[in-house]
Amino acid sequence: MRRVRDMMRSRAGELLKDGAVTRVLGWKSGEFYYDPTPSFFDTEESLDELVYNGFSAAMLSKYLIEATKKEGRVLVFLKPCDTYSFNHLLKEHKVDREKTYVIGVGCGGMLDIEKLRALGVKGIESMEELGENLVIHTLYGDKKFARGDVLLEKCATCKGLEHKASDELAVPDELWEWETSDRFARVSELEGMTSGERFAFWRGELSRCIRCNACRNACPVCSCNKCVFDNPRSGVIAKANADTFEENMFHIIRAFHVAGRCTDCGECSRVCPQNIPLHLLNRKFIKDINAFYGEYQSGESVDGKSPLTEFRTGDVEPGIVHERGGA
Amino acid sequence: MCDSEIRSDLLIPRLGVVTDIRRDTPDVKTFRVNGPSGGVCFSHMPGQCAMLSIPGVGEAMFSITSSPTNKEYMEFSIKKCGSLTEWLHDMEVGQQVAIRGPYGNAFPVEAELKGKDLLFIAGGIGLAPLRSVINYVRYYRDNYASVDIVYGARSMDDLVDIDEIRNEWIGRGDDVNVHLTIDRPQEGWDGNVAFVPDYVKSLNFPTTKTALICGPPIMIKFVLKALQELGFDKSQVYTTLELRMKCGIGKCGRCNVGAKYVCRDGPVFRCDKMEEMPDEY
Amino acid sequence: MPINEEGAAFKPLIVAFCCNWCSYAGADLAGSSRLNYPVNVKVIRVPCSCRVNPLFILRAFQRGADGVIMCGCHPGDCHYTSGNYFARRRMALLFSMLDYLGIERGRTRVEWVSAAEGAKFANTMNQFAETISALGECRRLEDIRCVESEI
Amino acid sequence: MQKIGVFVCWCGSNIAATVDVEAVAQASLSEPGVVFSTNYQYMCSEGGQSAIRNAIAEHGLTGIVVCACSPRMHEATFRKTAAVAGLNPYMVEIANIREQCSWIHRDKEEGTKKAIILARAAVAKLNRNVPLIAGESQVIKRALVIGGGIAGIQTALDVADAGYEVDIVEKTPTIGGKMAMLDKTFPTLDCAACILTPKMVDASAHEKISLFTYSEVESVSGFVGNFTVNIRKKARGVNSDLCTGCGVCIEKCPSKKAKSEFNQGLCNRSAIYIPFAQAIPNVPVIDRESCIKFQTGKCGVCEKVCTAKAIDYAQEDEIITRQYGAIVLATGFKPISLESYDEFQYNQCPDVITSLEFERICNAAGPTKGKVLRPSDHEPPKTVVFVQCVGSRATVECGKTYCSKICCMYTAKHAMLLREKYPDTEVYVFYIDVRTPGKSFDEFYRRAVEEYGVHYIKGMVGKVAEEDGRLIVQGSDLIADKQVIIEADMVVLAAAIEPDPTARSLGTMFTASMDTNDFFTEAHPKLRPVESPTAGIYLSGLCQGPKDIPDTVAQAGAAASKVIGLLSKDKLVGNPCVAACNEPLCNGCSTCELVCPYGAITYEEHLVVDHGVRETRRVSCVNEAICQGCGACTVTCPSGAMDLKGFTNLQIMAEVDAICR
Amino acid sequence: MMLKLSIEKMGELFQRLAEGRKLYLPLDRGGQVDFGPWTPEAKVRLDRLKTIKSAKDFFFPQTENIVSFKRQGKDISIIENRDAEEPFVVFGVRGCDARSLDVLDRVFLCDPVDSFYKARRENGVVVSMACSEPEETCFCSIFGIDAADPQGDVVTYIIGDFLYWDERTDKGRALTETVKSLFSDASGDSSLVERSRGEIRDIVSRLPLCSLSLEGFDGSALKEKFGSPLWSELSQACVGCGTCTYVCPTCQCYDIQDFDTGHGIRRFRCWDSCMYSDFTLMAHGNPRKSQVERFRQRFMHKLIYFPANNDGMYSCVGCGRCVAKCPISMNITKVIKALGVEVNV
Repeated sequence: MRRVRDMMRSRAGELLKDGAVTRVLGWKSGEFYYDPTPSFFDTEESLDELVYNGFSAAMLSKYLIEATKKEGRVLVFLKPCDTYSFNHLLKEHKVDREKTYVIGVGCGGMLDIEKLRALGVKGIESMEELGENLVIHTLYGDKKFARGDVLLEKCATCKGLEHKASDELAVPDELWEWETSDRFARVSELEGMTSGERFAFWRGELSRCIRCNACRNACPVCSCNKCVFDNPRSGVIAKANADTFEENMFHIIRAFHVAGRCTDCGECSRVCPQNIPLHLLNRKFIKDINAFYGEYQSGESVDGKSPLTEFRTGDVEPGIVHERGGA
Repeated sequence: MCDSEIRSDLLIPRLGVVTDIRRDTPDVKTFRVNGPSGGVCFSHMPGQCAMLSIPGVGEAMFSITSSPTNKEYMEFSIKKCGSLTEWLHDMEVGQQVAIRGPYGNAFPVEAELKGKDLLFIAGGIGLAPLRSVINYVRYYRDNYASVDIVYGARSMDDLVDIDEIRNEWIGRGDDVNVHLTIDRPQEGWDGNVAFVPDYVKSLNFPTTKTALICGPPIMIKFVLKALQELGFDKSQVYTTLELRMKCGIGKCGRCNVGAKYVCRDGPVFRCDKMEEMPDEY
Repeated sequence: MPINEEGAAFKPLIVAFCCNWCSYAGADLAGSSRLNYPVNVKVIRVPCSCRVNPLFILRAFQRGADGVIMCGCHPGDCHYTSGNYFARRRMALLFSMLDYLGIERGRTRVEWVSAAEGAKFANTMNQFAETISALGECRRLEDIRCVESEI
Repeated sequence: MQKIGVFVCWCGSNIAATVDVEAVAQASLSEPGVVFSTNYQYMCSEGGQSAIRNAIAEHGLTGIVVCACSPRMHEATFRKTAAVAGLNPYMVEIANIREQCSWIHRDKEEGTKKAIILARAAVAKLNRNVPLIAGESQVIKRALVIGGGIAGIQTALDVADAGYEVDIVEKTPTIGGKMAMLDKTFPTLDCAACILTPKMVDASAHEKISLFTYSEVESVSGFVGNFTVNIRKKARGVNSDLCTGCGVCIEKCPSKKAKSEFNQGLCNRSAIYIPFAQAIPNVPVIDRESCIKFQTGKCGVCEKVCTAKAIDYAQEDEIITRQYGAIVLATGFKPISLESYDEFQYNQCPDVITSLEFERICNAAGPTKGKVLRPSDHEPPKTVVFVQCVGSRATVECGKTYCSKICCMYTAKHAMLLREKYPDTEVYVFYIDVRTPGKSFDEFYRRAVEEYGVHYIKGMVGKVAEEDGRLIVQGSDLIADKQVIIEADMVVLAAAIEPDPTARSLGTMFTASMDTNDFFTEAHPKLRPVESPTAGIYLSGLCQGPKDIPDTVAQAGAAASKVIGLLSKDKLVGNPCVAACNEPLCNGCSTCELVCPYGAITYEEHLVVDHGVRETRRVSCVNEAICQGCGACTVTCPSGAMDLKGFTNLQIMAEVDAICR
Repeated sequence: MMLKLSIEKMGELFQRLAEGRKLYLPLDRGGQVDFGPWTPEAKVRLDRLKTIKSAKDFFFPQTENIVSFKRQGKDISIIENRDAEEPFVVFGVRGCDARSLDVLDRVFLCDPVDSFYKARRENGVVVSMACSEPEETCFCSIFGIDAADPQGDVVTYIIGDFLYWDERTDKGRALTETVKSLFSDASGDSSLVERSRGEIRDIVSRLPLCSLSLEGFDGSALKEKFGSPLWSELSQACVGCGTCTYVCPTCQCYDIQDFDTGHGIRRFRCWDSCMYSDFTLMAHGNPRKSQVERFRQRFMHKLIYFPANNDGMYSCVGCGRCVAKCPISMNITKVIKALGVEVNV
């Protein structure tokens, strides 16, 4: 990752210097190792603060909506999964491709600070990423973890390390590669439960929702100027989950609104302060779409119709839901 | 009088009944509101506001247009601009409304303004809060020195309360001097034509006066400039602010300008005090 | 007037969204053929099945519906040529999601009913009402404020 | 806030027997906005309607709810009633308490309860109604017909005869289309040219018809009644105004190696040519690919010999912009390519030909002057095998799944003509089924078998092979259940037909939807067979599906009558219940555009002012003249910017709430 | 008087505390630890320092009914049906959260008093707990909060195998009376408790954020800080969600909304966030049009406006929840560093 960071800094510096780009969108170092913040850099000197490490998970694609409304060209660093969202935004005319310069950055899998905390890490003083290991120095002693054990959910079930859009790549050869698991495994597991068990599962998860809207605001697909849930004239405005129904409503409708558009970037689950596995809703839609209408992954390309904007005369009937097995 | 009615919290409104509605301009109506058994819903001071609501439609803050000296009813001049105000404009006499207040400070009619030469400057719907003060001042006329009123609107048809202005304020000797103006010439208008700030400047008021301004933000800004050019100090000028409000009691957190809450510390501010506030209104 | 008196046998409240051109006409035909179906089936007329927003369906459950059915023209017969094809995809995905969230899958249904299928409309409603009766009141997707409260 | 009147109809005893109408009227009074309610024996009668009108006037009603029969029955009636009383007709809602209440329930108490709820739902919806005004648009009194075959010609003539201007755009140098290539026509065996050419002449001579041959539609904008079309007139190299059609240039042209398209490549033509003798217009075209002047710069013979000085090498394509009220697609068909049918040796053996080639061979004006001769050696064939369903009703990838409809009949015609001209020629026809469902069709086919002795063999041909100058046809006879081998001199393949390839791009241009085979789809397969789902676009001839000449002409006439119906209107009054975009909410994402079946949605850069914030951005725009109000866009729109007037989200949710209360 | 109880008997204590009142304490729900109502089956997690949300919920819940209405024709009836008031105990409140109630008191108990909050405050007993293992995101000390000796009606410590219980207020004493029989006297262990406090304070002093200085953050710096060009840079990554405000123990902005139940209108209040784009939205404009202004508002409020109005009290208690939870890792400590005195950099 450090190699990637060095490549990023040097290319960004060159491009800023020769005026090819006016701003650079990357991650800025934070207080601790694990808290880089998305940031714009507009001078070569400021690039000293550009970081890229196992905690640069925050996706930058969505920032381009506002960034490309301004004058000048933005250099943006996109991890492989971020390029899907980038393509989606292009497809929906949210981002001006001409005003972007994309450097696809190699990814060694992003790490989950929440997982580390759940494993009892507290009082972090510093961290080191050493190959496939993560060493953490804390007030209460040092701890060592295998990267593979503390990956973000979205990385443990990574869609692949190929960049679906880029002007150039910054991918060194020696990046750590990891074994990924089936991203639909958990969905299948839930499908295998009884209706009552599923209900209990989702109640347990969704009842924790505090309606902070982090999932929505971080989502590259949820880029409405005004969300129906914020609009007093929509008839469904809901600022807080005043009833359990609204917990369900918000998440069902949000998932439905991004159905066929969701790039499965996993940001919704990553940013949820309550650790609600929201990606399991989106993945359910993706899984169903694949099963009903053929394989489709939003963001793989800029072209083509999304499954909910097209149809085939021989499509499955909604009754398929009733016909398939299970309770 | 329902002033005695006990409510467990200030957020809980009481009932009012709309007893009269008159159309002032194409988009402004004045509503007369009584308590359920007549009279006013609560007493207030000039410049204070009340929260009016139609349950299920919305709740919003409006300045009380009627003077505290009027014990028979309260009035609100309301411009149509959102879903609640649209609803209010559509309602008929006899409609009940939920009302709570009074909220905010008032123009310092009993303190600083006493004995002063007063200059009221209003634009459009901005007359609403000033009308309360003007009528209060007219009621206690002896407590104040000269009274000038400059009032302007886009057109003749946009002058709020024109009947009261013509019938009550004008033509009562030297009681109050009313200066009316509209933005553009119009058939049937033989009065002055000018934007309010320009008109104020042309009237060349002496700096002995204390000015009370209310109107659209852009008007306030230029009137203030005009007054300063005439030699007024900001400490001689009062104005009111309007921001999104929900609670009315300085707790819900949205109507602050810097450390001041418009609903609690305002809406009336002396312009020199506003200097100390950040420019976020 | 209370709809379900205390103690009375459970009569499920069913909201049926019907497209104007086929299914609503089918429902009319059921009426003019004097075909009986449960009184608590209430039809909402929409121009096309593609007008049915998932929000409406959730709204019905929020407000106390026990089952929601959407009826449209048979595939290929849509008055607007393709509306029901879009509706079909949307509903397949939505129903699957509701099932996934543990809402009893029998509570939602899509049926294609032509203007000539009055009998099919009535039969469908009878069957659907039976299914819902067996499931009982919808508890998993209700809003307590709307269902239980006085206000 | 509305002032609503509720009118409950007894419908004699139809409603009143099962519903306590008085109770419904009373109960509705407690609903928000309701200021008046009443009941009446027959609301739709003049008495009932006048009660409504009076109540509107007396109580200043802003909307009415009529609890009566289905809105499909009397919604229009009550809208008119409201309009007469000065109320906007869209401030009327119907609660269907007959078909959906009194007629299906027997218990009066239950029926009454349900009627009250249905009335409540209608009131709830009406509380959210706003007056709607239907948009009006002008109709440009001119039609465009794309395609100058028999379908296009017939439509144009019918429309022009009704007094409207018509333009025909034809991509080839002449009108006439495929029919001009035919020899005789079934089942009457009259000569195609004899019946077609007079129509071609009529079309060219008609004062209301303008021909744009050797021209193509470049682009289109607008909507029903108001289309603007750019037509590309390709450069002919000959000035049509000066040319006298004397034909000297053609005669003297030194380049005579180009394949004649009209004769299906069976003979050659010169570089400057007219497709056939009766071509209209009778103005030659220079084929620049084979013209020596254009290829090498040296020649110029035609220019020298033209006394009219009509040759113009410098001529360039010209774009003409015209406006139309209606557009008819008559783009026709072509036989499929037989490239991939190796089993029939079409590419390899010159004597394996298509039916259309056979037409030309039979034709007196064709390459063989009407003598049936083998292409390879110009000898008359002694044995001819016709193969049906080549590519039609196919289950294989390269074929078409549909029946091409015309092949059975023209093959019977070909067989019959052969036997008549050359009685000693043996004629075999391999078929899967013989389909003859047309007037005098089956009789025609039976004559071929019974009178002319054509050998019909039910079965498919598996292979054609050339051996010593003869064609060995291997096939199966399903009735005799055996393999048959026929030594033939000529094999004629009844190739499937498919839409002309230009249809695809036109379909995109006109947002005229197409099926998977690229045939244009009709607005309704049964009830609106000549209209495209896109308003103002009509379908004529084979571009909609396979059909023979009588069907084509009939459909052409039907399309014309629809066009005339449209052009006869001065103004189009739209349906006001159409989609509308709330611009501040619109994201410009394009998803609505993708689901609109009518192409009613476009995107524009607009200045959007939202709560004091001004921004110029991409927003969706609904063309109200095109939108039909299905609502597909409203659900696909995530932000709720797209809503459907008359059936808004809030209206439908209000109904849901009222029903579930 | 200091009491103690073997931690094995904590279950009994909770049982007793829950008698006749609600007992809220940190519970594990799906791996997340948050305050919740105690039941015998509940998985109590006193080891987790930071609950997702603070104890604010019990005094100022995320949604609460204010009043209801019925409308019929032109008539409106107002129905006061506030939620029933019942006594409760919040157990395991850390020093930062305990202090946050002082901040909330300043808002809700100043004139005019918010009766809903007041009732809950009167009905609730706060049993706080000293922190054992402070985390790197903690910075309570810069606000003068002693994690080792929190405020509360009762203060507890877990030292070794014992829970030490120290009543501090009348409310606390009354509560103690109801559970006293479970405890034994621990007045002799005061040096043990003091030693433990010392250990905690030592760790706190070594926390990375505890060196932050608040110098310069007061009402007099209002215009200077407001006008700082740094706000646009600091806010550029903010996604405008409400995570920081909703996990914050001191954020108290609320919205009032009406909900039509079909039988009437419920007016409820719910948490709102100044980070939301519609927070100050009016029909004709918005004084805080972009995220820069909204972001600035939040931190100006916490660090400048609030102290200006409240005798220098900051509207932040350094609990560090926002530091841990912000989706893009922007937080108040980065703001203090950027806008504060040199020493912070």
